[in-house]
Amino acid sequence: MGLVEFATSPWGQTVPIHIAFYLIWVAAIGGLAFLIVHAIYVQFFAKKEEFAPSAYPAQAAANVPAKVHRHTLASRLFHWVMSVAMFALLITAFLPRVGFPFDWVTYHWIAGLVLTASIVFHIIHASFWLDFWAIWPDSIDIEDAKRRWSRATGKSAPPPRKFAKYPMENKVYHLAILLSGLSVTLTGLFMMKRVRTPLFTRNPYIFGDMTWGLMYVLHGLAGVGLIGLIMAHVYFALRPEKFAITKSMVFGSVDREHYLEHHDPERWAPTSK
Amino acid sequence: MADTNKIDDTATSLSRRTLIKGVIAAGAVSSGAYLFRTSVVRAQQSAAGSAERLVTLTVNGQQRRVDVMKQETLATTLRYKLGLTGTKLGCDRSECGACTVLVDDVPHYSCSMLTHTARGKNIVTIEGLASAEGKLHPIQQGVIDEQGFQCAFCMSGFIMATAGFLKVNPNPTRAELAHGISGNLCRCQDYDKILTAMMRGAENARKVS
Amino acid sequence: MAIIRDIMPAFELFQPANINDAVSLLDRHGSDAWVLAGGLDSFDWLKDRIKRPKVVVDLSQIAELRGVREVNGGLEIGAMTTLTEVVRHPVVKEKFSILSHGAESAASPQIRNQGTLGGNVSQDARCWYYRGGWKCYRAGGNICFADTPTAINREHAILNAERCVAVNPSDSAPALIALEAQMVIRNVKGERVVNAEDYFVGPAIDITRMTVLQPGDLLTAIRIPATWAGAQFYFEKVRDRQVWDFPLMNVASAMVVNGGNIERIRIAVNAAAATPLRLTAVEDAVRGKARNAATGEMGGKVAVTGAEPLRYNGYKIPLMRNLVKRAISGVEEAKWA
Amino acid sequence: MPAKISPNQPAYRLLGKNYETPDLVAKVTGKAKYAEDYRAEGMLFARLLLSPMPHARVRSIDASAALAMPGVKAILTVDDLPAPADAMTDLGQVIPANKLAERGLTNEPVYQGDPILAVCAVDEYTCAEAIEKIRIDYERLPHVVDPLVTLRPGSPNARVEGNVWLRPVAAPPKPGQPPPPPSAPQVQELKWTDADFAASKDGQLPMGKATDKWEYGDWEAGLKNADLVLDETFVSPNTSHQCLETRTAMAYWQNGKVYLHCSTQSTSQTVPAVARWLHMDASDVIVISEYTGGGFGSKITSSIQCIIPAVLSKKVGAPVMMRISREEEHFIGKARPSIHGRMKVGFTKDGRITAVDMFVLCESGPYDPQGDANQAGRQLSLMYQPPAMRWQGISVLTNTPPRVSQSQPGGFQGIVLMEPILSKAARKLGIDHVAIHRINAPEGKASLGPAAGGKRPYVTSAFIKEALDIGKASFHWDERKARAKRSGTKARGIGVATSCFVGGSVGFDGLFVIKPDGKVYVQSGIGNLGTESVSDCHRVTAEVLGIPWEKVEVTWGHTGRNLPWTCPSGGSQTIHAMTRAAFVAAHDAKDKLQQIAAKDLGGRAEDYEVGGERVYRKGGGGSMSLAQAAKRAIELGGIYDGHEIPKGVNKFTAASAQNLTGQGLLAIARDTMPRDGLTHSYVAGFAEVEVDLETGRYDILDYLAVADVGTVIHPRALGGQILGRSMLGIGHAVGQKWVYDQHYGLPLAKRFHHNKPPTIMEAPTKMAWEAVGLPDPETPIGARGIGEPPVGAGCMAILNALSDALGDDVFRRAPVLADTILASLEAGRPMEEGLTAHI
Repeated sequence: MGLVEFATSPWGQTVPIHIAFYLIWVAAIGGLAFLIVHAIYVQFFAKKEEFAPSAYPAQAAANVPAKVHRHTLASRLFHWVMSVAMFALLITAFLPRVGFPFDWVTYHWIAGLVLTASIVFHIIHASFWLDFWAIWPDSIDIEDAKRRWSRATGKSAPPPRKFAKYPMENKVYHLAILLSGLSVTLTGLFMMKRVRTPLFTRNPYIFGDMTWGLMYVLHGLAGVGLIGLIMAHVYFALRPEKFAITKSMVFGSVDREHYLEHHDPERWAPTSK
Repeated sequence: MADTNKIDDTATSLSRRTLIKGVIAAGAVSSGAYLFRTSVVRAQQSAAGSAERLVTLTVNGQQRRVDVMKQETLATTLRYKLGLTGTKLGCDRSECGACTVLVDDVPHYSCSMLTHTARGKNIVTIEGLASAEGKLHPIQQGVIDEQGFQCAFCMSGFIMATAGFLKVNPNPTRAELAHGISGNLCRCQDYDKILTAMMRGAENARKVS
Repeated sequence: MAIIRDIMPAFELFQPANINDAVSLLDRHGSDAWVLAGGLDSFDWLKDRIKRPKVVVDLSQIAELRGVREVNGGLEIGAMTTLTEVVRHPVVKEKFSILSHGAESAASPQIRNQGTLGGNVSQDARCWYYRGGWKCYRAGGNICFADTPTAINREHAILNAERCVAVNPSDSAPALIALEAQMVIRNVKGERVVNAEDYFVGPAIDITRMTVLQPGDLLTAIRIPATWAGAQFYFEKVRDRQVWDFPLMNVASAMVVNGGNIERIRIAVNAAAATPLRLTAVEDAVRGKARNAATGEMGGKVAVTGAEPLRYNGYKIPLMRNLVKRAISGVEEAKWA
Repeated sequence: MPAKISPNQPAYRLLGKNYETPDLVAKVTGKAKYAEDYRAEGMLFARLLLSPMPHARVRSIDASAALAMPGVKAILTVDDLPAPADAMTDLGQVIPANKLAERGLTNEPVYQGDPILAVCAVDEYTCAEAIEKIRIDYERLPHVVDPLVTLRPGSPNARVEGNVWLRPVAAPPKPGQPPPPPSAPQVQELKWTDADFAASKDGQLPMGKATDKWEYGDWEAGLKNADLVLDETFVSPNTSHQCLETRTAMAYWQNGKVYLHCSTQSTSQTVPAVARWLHMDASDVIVISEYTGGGFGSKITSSIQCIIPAVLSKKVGAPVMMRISREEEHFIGKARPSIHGRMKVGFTKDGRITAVDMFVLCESGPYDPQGDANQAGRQLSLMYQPPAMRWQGISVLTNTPPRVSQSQPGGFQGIVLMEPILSKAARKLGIDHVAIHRINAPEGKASLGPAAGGKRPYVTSAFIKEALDIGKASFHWDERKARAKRSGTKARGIGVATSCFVGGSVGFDGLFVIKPDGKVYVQSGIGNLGTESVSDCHRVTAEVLGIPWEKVEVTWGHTGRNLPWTCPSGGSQTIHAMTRAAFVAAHDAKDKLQQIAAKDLGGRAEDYEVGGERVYRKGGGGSMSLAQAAKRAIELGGIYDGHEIPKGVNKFTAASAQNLTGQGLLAIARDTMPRDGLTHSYVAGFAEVEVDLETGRYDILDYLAVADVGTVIHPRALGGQILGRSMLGIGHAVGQKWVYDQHYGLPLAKRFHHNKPPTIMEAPTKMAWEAVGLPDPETPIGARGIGEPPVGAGCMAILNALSDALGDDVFRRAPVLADTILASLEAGRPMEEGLTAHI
């Protein structure tokens, strides 16, 4: 059983056409397994998180506002628009494949366009209005990740430092979603040339059979990848210890306590707005 | 002559009578046994409850026992196993009618019927129309009377289709008969003369009965 | 793998003698099984070696699938009843003549002698890309070759196309829809009945199937209620060759006219979309109106609302408009001196 | 209207009368054997592996898995086939082989379906399984399936060598020498300019550089001085021959000879063709083809793939049957080339053509240049007698199946291009359609084509004006014309078209033996493809000898059975060429009978007459029966029983005659009778159609063909030819076509219901034929061939009737189907794509 399904092109050549659809189940089951394993680990095996003391003066902590601003309204709107689009895309993409047929194509490409638009907005917004680099792992993150790993596996290592604005997991997740999201939207945009939309003339011949095949495979792999990623994301969003962050995605800020416990004001200056 | 022992050949096409004699002899010795020898596909295993390999067919009034593959069409069996090459394969896709035979008096494209499906049914081919003494069927006589057909590759199909149609409508108009035999293609496009010959055949048949 | 055609690949053949055996065979073999009715659609797929079922279930020996029975003023037609038997059946001719006309317009005499009503309504699309073995959406691929800038698509859909632009080619289907027929489907779990217009599945819902039949399902009979018995009927098929050709379009209508007004009407066309279309908008628009040319014209215009032509099938719009018009108000016959 | 022969025809005892042909009973009883009906002990089967790509190069073939299968005997590729061979003319001149020609199999497939290899196995099921195990590595090459696309700047070429055919002009003949043979055709690249394409608007064919041209008269002045000039583009379709019998062949070897059972139009002529393909001596090739299921020009000498089972049979040492499926037939079964034509035609106001400027683009497929473009011009110049004309042509290669002549090759397309213009001119000038055809019709020794050697060639005769007059009366043209054209949703129209083509060749041999049983044993090298000329021509033998037909036995269909050198059964040569051969052989017999009678009964040979199965002294006296004369011939030997073979006959005939020596009186002669002019035949077609304006569907209500074919030999067979070939033409009008996907260069229409050959339901409700019956003055029996001209007449009578019903500008290509009519009526202008190929 391969990862990719092949077909014979009109010229008799073997070309990939899409991923093997059992990968949908692989992703879903894999995602689920991860959640279960992670939940058990956290519940029974994980040690209490310990951070290296911050250089941030203690008295300054008093100046930290009760609500530390984390996400602008624009960012939050973007996030929720994107998430709605993403769910719509996953549902329209995969439900018909697993036994719930319905008229999905139009919803799928419209959702795809919404997602694309939101991503374009996000890139521009993040580049010019936000701290663009805040979401990218830096050297400290990598160093701390090594420390955490060592400590978790019982080796001795100094405790990791508190986070900047985004915890390491958050940054890695963003990176993963960025890669899969860009893959799926870029390929998806080209694929819109293959279906009937009011936007442009249908023309599947802008690429050759092989290029298209690879594009479909990439779209599919990124798509099933997103199943797992979204499952993990929802899971973490609902975990009690991360709930503060989830709330911040709704209300825009985190509580002072949460902020002080997890974040290093040296790395993320607190503001109320 | 150089090739006498190699092929069960037709007669030298001298006179009509010697021709018939020669060709009948040729048809009689045709055996398909050697045409389907052991091969990978032949060795297919049969699942329990599936169709038997050996079937009995009633062809032109005779019981014929044949070893048949699952995917074998009636046309193949007739032509290659029973030596009845008067049934022609023009397209093998139920489009041209050259393979038309009567199955329980109804015209069918024998290229598009599994031999297994025809078990127990009464099959008549062009070879079965004339009487045992060689007296032509009225439709065959109609063709002789009108010099119907050009290359005649489609002829046996047309005659069988007409024979079947006349059993339902023995006294058709020209338009009705055309409609009745419209499942047969003639690439010489000799339709006008064919229809005339078939109408003549219908008339001959009415005189006989 | 090099391609070779015109030799059927090997398969296992079952010839069940009754419906129960057939249904349990289909259940046992699931999607490996191929249902063989008259075979005239099937053999193309098999001879082209495009479809390679492991198991073929030949229904030809099942007597209970065959024949026309009168039931409560209507008919129950076994799915394996041949088109010729349908065409010639006196009650069909007398009370439901559009079905007779529709069935008679299909294919050729020999095909009608073998092809079945069940097979005719369940047949696969005839898009030449799809049937040519091109791996399109309908074949499980991810492209419609018939809707590209260079595609030749004069026979394709003008309505309800969704990625795939193939049409349903059945000639009996619109007649059955107009007659409010119901399809009886059996599987090992039991029997279910669906309305004729719901029997067909468009590409938006399932791009690889033409009907609601799933692996394991068997269409056993087609029921025609007494509702439209003896109504005014119209059937017309337009095709390139007057025999052995699929419809460029066909239309069927059943109508009850009272005092010159259309009291009840059902109208359906085929070869306009991937499924036979019941034209409810037209029915609604003309119901209660006088049956005349103006109503016919109006109905025709309603019918083609939303039609989207491809490069080569623009003619289907006037064709559909005119056929629907005729199905409502009839043809103005020529009177040559 | 019953078929009839005009009383013009002189009365004969046998000619012009119906009779039962000797092949008929075998046909009706199913005993007639076509190539696929033969079985040989130990026979193996072969199937072809076809190219999936429109143009590619085979890098490698891995057949190991296939060859390892039990039951697989051999695989044949082009490397196992002989190279293309030069041909030799009767004069001994070498015609160099077209090195790009079809070889049967190939490593550079040039169209989808081009056979790459053949697999031989114990049965076809095994062949199929084996083929699926073969892996071929292809290098895809650029392809093009539209002849106009390949002429655009920067577009792909169908062959690596280029996209158009050129035939280098041969050096002029030296004084006293015969003209040199044609040089081998060559492929070159030719692209038109963007300006050429831009210059043509509104569906008109661009006129870029042509590769070939001829002219006569001052055509420019003719156009300038015309009262009406029409400039029209029309496209004729590519149409597969689609013989009902595919070109299946079976072969085996014995004593160094190959026995080939194949489907061929010609019997004797197939021998040298096969010998050339196999690089063998013709005496080692035996062709068996007693019955052929249609040819229409695609099987004139069978086709080259018939050598595949022959070569395979040699390789495996067993008989090999290669069955050709319908889909394979679509690929290798040949087709008529389409022609895109643009014509400027000038008319005087009374309808006489002043000049024609003709530009034709012929889509020749991937292998051979086709003569259709040139023949279209020549036949047009004959049929409509323009006093001045320029013809320009170009033969373009595309990656579509190979083309070959089809009934009325080129002539058909010429008629198709010209008739709509004539029809339009008649409407514009207010002239009756029959009248405008008559005004421009040829008469007597009418000229055709450009001058050769300072003088334009001319025909033997033409009675098309008489045909038009007969048809006009029989069809009740004027009455129909006066009728209403519209009623309800229907429109009716009437149309007439004239058509012509080559109708005979000369120079072949007759051979028969009068045996001591008093019967005449005729050896016929004519193919039996359904025209019945295989026996019809020999009616002349019986006629001349004055014997009843029942005393004639015809041997045909097997070149091992001593057949004479015979014309190819193609191009409607046969009835002309072989009645002449029969005539000279009968006269040879007559001479010999007279000489024998004189020897035995005294007096001079010329005192004797032959008739009533006897040779008798004129004015009474001694006589002897043919049986007695035959016995005497054997006793006399020498020239009488074939011990001496005359020098003039073809060596093929001589070899056959030697095997017949001593069996009776041997009649043998070559046709060396004079002929002044080129033999052509003519047909006038009349049609009435009824169109449903709401669906675009139309019916042909009535069709009449009036043929000028000289003397009628066998009325029913002639009727079959006239109406059968008319229907072939009607097929071009009402449905036949190819469909190609241009992106992939692959055919979509490979099935009958796609290509739409007409069914019996497309046939006109009423059909009839008549013959003018005036003998051709340049041949003793007066008979000309008829297989070709009905095609153009049938097609264009229908389309002209359609224009009459619907007006101009509804269609501009053939075929015309409901979609074209409906879309154009809806839009009020021609809506189909005029120039795109294969839609």
